[in-house]
Amino acid sequence: MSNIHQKTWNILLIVVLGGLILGLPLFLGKYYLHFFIMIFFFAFLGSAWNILGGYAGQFSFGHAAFFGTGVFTSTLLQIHAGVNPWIGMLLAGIAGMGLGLFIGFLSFRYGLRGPYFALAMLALAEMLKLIAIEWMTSRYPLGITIPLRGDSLLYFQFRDKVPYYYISFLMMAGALFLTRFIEVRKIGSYFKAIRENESAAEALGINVFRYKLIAMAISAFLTAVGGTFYSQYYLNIEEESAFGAGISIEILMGPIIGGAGTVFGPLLGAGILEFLSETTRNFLGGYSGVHLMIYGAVLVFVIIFLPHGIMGGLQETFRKITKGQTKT
Amino acid sequence: MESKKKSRKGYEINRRTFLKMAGVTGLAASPIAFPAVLRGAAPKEILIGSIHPITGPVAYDGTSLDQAVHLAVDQKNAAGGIKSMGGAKIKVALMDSEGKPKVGEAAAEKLIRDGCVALLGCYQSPVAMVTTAVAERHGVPHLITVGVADELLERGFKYTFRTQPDASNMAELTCKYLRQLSDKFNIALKTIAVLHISGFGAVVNSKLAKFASRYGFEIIGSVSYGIGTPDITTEISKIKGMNGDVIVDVGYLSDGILKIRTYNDLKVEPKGGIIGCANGAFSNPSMVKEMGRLAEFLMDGNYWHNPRSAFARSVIEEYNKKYTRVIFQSHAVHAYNATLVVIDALERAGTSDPGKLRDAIARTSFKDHIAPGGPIEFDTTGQNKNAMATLQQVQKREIKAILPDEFSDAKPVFPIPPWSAKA
Amino acid sequence: MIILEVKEITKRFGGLVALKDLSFKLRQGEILGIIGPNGAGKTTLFNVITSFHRPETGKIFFKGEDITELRPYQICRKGLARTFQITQPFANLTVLENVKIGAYNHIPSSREATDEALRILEAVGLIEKRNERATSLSIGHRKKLELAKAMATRPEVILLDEVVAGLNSREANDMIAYIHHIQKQGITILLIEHVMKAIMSLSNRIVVIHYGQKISEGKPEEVSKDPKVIEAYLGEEYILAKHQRS
Amino acid sequence: MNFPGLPLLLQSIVSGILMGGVYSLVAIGLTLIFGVMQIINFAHGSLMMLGMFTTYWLYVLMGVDPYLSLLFSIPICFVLGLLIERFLITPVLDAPAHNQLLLTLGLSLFIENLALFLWSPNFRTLDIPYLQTAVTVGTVMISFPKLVAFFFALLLTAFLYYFLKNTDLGKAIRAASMEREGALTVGINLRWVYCLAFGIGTACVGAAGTLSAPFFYVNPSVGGIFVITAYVVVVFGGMGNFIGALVGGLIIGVAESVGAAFFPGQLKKFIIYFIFILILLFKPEGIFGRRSE
Amino acid sequence: MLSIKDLDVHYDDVQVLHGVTMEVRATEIVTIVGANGAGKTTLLKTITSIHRSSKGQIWFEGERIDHLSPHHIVDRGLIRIPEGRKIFPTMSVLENLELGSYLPKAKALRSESMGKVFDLFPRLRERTRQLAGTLSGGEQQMLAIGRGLMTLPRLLMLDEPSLGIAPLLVREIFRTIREVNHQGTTLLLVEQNVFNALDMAHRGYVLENGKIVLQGEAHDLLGNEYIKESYLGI
Repeated sequence: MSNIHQKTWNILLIVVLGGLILGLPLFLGKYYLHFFIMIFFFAFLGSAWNILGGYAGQFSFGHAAFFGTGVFTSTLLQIHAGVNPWIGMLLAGIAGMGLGLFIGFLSFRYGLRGPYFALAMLALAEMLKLIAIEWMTSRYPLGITIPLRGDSLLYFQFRDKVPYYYISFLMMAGALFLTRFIEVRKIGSYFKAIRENESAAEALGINVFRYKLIAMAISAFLTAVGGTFYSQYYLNIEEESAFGAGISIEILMGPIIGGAGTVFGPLLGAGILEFLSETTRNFLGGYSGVHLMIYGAVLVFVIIFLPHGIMGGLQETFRKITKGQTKT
Repeated sequence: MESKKKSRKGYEINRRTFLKMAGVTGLAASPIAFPAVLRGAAPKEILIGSIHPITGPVAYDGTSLDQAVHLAVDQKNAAGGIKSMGGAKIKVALMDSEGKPKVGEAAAEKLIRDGCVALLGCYQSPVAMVTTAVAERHGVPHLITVGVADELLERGFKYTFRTQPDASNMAELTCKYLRQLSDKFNIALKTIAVLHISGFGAVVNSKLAKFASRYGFEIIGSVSYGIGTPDITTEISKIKGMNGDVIVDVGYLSDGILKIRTYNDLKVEPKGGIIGCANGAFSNPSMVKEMGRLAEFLMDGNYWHNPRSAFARSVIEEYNKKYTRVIFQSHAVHAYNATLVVIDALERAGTSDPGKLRDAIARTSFKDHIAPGGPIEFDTTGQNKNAMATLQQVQKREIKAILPDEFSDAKPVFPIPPWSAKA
Repeated sequence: MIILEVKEITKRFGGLVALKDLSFKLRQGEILGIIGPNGAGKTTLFNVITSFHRPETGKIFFKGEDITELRPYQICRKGLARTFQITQPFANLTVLENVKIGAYNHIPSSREATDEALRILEAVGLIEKRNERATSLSIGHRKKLELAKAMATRPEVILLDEVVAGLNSREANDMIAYIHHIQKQGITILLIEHVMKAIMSLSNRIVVIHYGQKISEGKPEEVSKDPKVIEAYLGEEYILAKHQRS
Repeated sequence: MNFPGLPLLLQSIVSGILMGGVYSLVAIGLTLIFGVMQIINFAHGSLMMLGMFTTYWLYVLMGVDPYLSLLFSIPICFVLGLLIERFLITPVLDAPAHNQLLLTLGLSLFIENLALFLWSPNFRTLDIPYLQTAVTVGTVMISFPKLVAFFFALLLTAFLYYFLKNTDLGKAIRAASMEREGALTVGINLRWVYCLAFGIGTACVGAAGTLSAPFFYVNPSVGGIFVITAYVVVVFGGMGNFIGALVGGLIIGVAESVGAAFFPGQLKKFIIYFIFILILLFKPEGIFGRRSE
Repeated sequence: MLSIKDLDVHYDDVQVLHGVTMEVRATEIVTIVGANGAGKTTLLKTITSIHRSSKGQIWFEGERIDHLSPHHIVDRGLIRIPEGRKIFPTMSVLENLELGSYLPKAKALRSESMGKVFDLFPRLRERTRQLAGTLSGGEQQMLAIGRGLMTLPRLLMLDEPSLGIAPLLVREIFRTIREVNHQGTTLLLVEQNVFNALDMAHRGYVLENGKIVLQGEAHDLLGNEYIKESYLGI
């Protein structure tokens, strides 16, 4: 099989898929647009989590801390200092990264691992939520509203969903690309080495502490950037959907279900979860609680039967098939 | 129906013209037209959406609101549907918001896509912030069933309306009624201590601070607590220690249950009593049912139905006959009223075109509702000008309105008897 | 020239003294074998040299520089690599990726690291397995992988912890040949080994430790005749039995 | 921040201790499960809710006194725990920790919403006059149902302590939590021990539910209120440490309650999380734990 | 008494034992020697059902046992004293021993067995209240053996009992092991200390890379050139 041939196919595939995705808004109603925006958005956040949790193996149960930091940073800068939300987005990322480096420094310096690290992150997000609640009680008891400016690319506000669709798609594509970029390079190999075996990594000359911090910084930066997108999409923020444990869970669920430590796992997971939650809600939402029962049950079964996520399951099957072939 | 279908299609196309792409029209219309055709095949039916949290910690309130929407619609359908539209029946499509803005947005989009001509929701203001924005974008009227945030109506939205009295109204009238009680029973009341939950409680607290002095009160302190706090003894000890003449209490049903028990345990008995303001527990029949003796004589300045209205009483009776899952509570009054407003507007507009429906709602002057006060009329922001809070008191295991006189069905018992005297 | 010096190292675990005042020197280019009965402190010694454990007293010098306080990765960067007795592969990564991680120590580019890793895999005889996951390797292959990873970091000194034990005789012979090959490249080797044949034939010198203390040092043939060593190694009973029999 | 007077301080300490008893009871079940199986059980709160509902329905439908219903809620939750362990946890025992965590999360979502579907979202209470009494000592009020809960918590902890310390089965559980292989070599059936530990852990939280029902409300989503605090307690006392959970519960209860005397609103919880993170960072084995090499 | 036929064991994709066939007769001391990683511990774990075999059979006293659960194996009297002792560190010496007689049959004879154990290891009697984790390595090994004896073993399998123990204590432990054997318990001993083990045993097997490469009477093996060369370098 010639390489050139393969390349042509790849390019063709990308063109077709890209064209399909870029053209999709022409065919979709707003509901489906929202549905896809949520998939892209959570795939983006999932990818951000994936770099730290899936590749570097540091299971964060409190990514809402970074997300909420992003949500609040750009919004408050916009409202109180008139900072443009696009610049705010960058600053939000930096703020998230700063927080990530801070908590990462403490956690990794004192060797928090596994469930302990997960719980520390959970507590961090909860602490930030409480601070937000207390701070907002006297100023914005029911949330902060970003002033409307109509359709404006400059102000990152659109009356229609189509621009959000493209922005979220670009963000996701960027995150997936970044993940792939990292995966095949030294830094990605180092992350995986740390995930698999810290002392062996250290013995091979990897500054484990430093690389964990790098993973944390990238992950926190992206997650906080996602926070700004969230603010600008809803134009209204409050503490629960910024710092709540629900957001932390939603962020990590995609990569876990889809396959942590794989490039497309977060996208696959986000797609499946959004689809599942929308369909169960649409068909069973009228019966109080039934849709979440089913959602919970599906989650339980996926974890029992696909412990490495869907991508992991696919890879395993693929491996078995190819192995079977080489044997015969 | 026919006209509606066309206009919906036309609307979608207009929204997309900015794409400046020829030939898009047919493509864009087809997936949207498909369900519309299906709807067309069904008998005349007007769809309205109900977005409420029917799962999670506030599922109780969400369910009571949704039931009220259903009740109003069922009654109208039983009475022959929308007469001006040839007896068209209305159908309520319920979507769970799970209390999340993200889910609320999806719900609103889906309901509008499915052809809902009006939305009703959402209880939690952050969710309503999002759903009203969706409705505004699509040009579909959105009635707020319950949602206290001022911001909901401060964004210049044309399609958002609220029948419920706002936080200012409830806070001001609570102060006013307190002053009236003080004068009538000749008990000097000067100082107020406020115990409030964060979030909406903080809003009410700030409004109380604004209006207290107008009625001769001084706020000597406030204590706040968080949602889902497992124990509230220290907070209540704190407020007790402030020795105010009156304790004004703001919160939800769940924390209210804990507070009432703790007030009793600590024998908190200020001379002007413990008075709720916009309190989700104090004028809630469910609380009365659950707390029994301890509920007796509790007061609350809150929205409530008009006890003098036979219609209101019959609605409640029917509600409780029909729904045993969650019984009638004050929230349901405004969910019911909001639905009536939509029905009335449909009747007057004679069309389900959302734009025309919106104009009809804006021109509402609706007398046959179940709340106290004058006819429902909206100001330019969409707020019901004539909404008003009343003062309720639990008397003999029933919630009675006691002030103002013209909307009351009992005399106030004041000063509030001590906890030990409750039977 | 002395490339590595272990000077008066003492290491305790709770009440247990794992290493006591241990000193020895490693000369450039040699293979120094460390032997001693199970639990003598050999692996602890490696952990102390590579800073996985901090000694209570004593110092480690590498090329004259005090490296006692450095972190393990810094020691590796200085050119001191190690293998683990219980092999520590990156389980879910392929063999090639495992070795590449070592190669990244001095090669930043992925492509060049791949080339380097493939070269080393070829040399240790794992090239066929390059795309298999490390968990699917047999114990013999795991030992080779362990060595390949360490070699990929381009060390000046390499610490080998029982790389021959557990191999079958053909594999063991290959491994011994490869260790000689490493020495020929100018790399100094510190070797812990259980398989006596291997250590006797490989080592230029041998240090014997017992209960954390050095009890003998010298050429293999000298050491194997040292009564203290025989006693420690074979146990008193054996000596006694031998006496009785003879 | 404002400084409270002495009566307020005393009151907050006492009510903190009482509440702490309940936290301990919730945490003991959690710490047992974690200690033996190294599983973070996020379904713990919803199991507590089931305990509360057991008590509630027994009272409403059959007039069983809430404290008497311990005789039912404990075995019901115990059996439920056994079943959950056997059919849901066993398959993921060797899976990565985060999978176990998400599994219990899915389970809790299922249980909570099943309860919502079956029993509606009403906030229910046990309206029994003797539960509405309080004892006053000086200026300090002691709520009767909380006092009972506190003593039951002590009693159950003592009972469990005795069970684990002095019975063969209890020792087997401890042995399995310390040294799995050692336990296997003396003939301890690990699968059964895991089942049992999960069952006992669930029974504990069921008892906590029953004991909380008299002073709390009963609602499908009520479990979440206690369970995060219970996590703090578990980490505080050292994961797997019984006495740590008891004392940790009391300390956290007091910290929260006294915190409320000093700080407004939600900041009392902030203090708890702050302590939590400090413990995780500097003493992850818990305040009573020994650092192991 | 114990016979193993053509046993294969895999860890994930890796085969650890290849067609191991061996037997232990009543009242014997049999030893398995071999280097680290040769598969000795895996063999013992497979016998006690902690690992499952992928092929082959294990028979104990006329019963096929390779499908039983670990606690059933213990109940049959087939006891393993694991490498690294695996005592319960935060329990007292007494509690450790009590747990040895956890199963009903052993429990019935608890105090009797306890007396025997204390006679064998007087040091343990002095330390009944002490936490096991605070004992010295040798004492811990004694405790592990004592705990194993509490289970009323018919066949006792010891995995590296001399590992990391002071020589004086090693001697004591080996003396005790002999005594246990004299009292009628069959022993299967896994050791790296080849000469000690062969010196004590009746028969021996040499395990290399998961295969039995050599077997025979212990004294014959002791004189075997291959063993001398591979394991001693003399």
